Amino acid sequence: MDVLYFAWVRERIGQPRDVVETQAATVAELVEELKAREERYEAAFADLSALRVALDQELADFDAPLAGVREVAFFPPMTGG
Amino acid sequence: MDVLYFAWVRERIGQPRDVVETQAATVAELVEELKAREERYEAAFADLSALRVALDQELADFDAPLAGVREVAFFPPMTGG
Amino acid sequence: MRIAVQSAAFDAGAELNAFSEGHSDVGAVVSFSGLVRADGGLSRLEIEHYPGMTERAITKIAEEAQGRWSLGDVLVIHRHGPLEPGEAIMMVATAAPHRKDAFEAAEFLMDYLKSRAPFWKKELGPDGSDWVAAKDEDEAALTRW
Amino acid sequence: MRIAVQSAAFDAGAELNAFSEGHSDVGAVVSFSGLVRADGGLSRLEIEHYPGMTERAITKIAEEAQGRWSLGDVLVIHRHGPLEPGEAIMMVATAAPHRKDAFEAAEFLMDYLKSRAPFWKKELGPDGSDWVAAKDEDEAALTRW
Repeated sequence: MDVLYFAWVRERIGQPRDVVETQAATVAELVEELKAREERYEAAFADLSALRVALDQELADFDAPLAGVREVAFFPPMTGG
Repeated sequence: MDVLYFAWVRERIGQPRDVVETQAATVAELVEELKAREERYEAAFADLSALRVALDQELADFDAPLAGVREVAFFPPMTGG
Repeated sequence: MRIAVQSAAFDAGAELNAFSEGHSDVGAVVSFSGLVRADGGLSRLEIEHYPGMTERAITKIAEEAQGRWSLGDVLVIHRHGPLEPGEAIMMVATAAPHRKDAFEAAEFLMDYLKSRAPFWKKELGPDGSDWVAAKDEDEAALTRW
Repeated sequence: MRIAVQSAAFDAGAELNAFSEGHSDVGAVVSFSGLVRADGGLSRLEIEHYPGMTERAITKIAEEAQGRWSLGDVLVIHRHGPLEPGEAIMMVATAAPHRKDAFEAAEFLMDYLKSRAPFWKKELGPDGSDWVAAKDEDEAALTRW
């Protein structure tokens, strides 16, 4: 599964993507696995209310299931326009 | 006093303006004087709800006083934009 | 604030660029252009106006908008005389620090220009010519403000 | 419908004219341009985006607008990468038979692009750089629709 990071999430983690093998059933479970990896991941995911997630390029919730998902992206609230 | 006509009011009356000497106290009184002139004026002023009036280039009501007014204009509701 | 009442055609895109370039302290620019529709067999539009009152009425409307919203600038161009299908009849543009102000002020300007600036449209088509009737909805739009 | 996500600068006026000329069956064209403000000592803006999702999200928003309002056409251009003060970040344009539809659809597009299209702005100024924080009012603006 591809895990992508954008904006300050990317900067805190220090790289734009990971390729992850996971049995996590939901986004929230994936986040717990990532936080356990290293301190920089824990820092990036410290406050989930400041983050958004997309599954296969569609916005989703943190309790959304990961079954069949190929690309997960984490990023701060958008500021386009 | 200059009396100006625009759009179909001008077309019905057949001219863009009159110079009028009047003792009319209000717009409504002036309208009565004009209607008494000729049939084309009566036709133009038949339905006051379809007309608007400006006094010295400011929109006004038909019961507005004419004291001090130099230019009266009659026209249909505006359709700009 | 620039207000132009003119018979000459204008280039809406060039006007938009000139308006935007003059205001780099604002973040939001909204424009509205009204075009002569080419449908319904319309062959020409003629716009009559009330010289003198026109500029005065538009200035008053633009000043009202500047009082109600936080605006960097306002542009109003309105043509009179004969117009061909596809041509721009008029445009308004607003520049503001915030998009909500720019949008609302532009809509306000349009609603007031429609019903309170002394312009009258006459349509010339295959069946002759006729003055465009004012729409109840245009008068009703003013109650919003 | 035209959607462009690009790093290259664009000419908002030329885009507006091209968009208007292609739709002479409509009477109303509304445009919004977002500009990099030149105030506050800002020296540059950098916009990051999520390639692939960006086009998908904007297309979805534009289709939603076309379903809600009677529109002749929709244009969305959004840049990414480095931008200088005064440059246009993005523009939307809507063409419609009636001005109310054109205005509302343009505002809807802007409100959704702000908070639902995957762009992130970073400001570079005299004190370094920082990501622009999302505003509560931008999220709140969505509840209108």
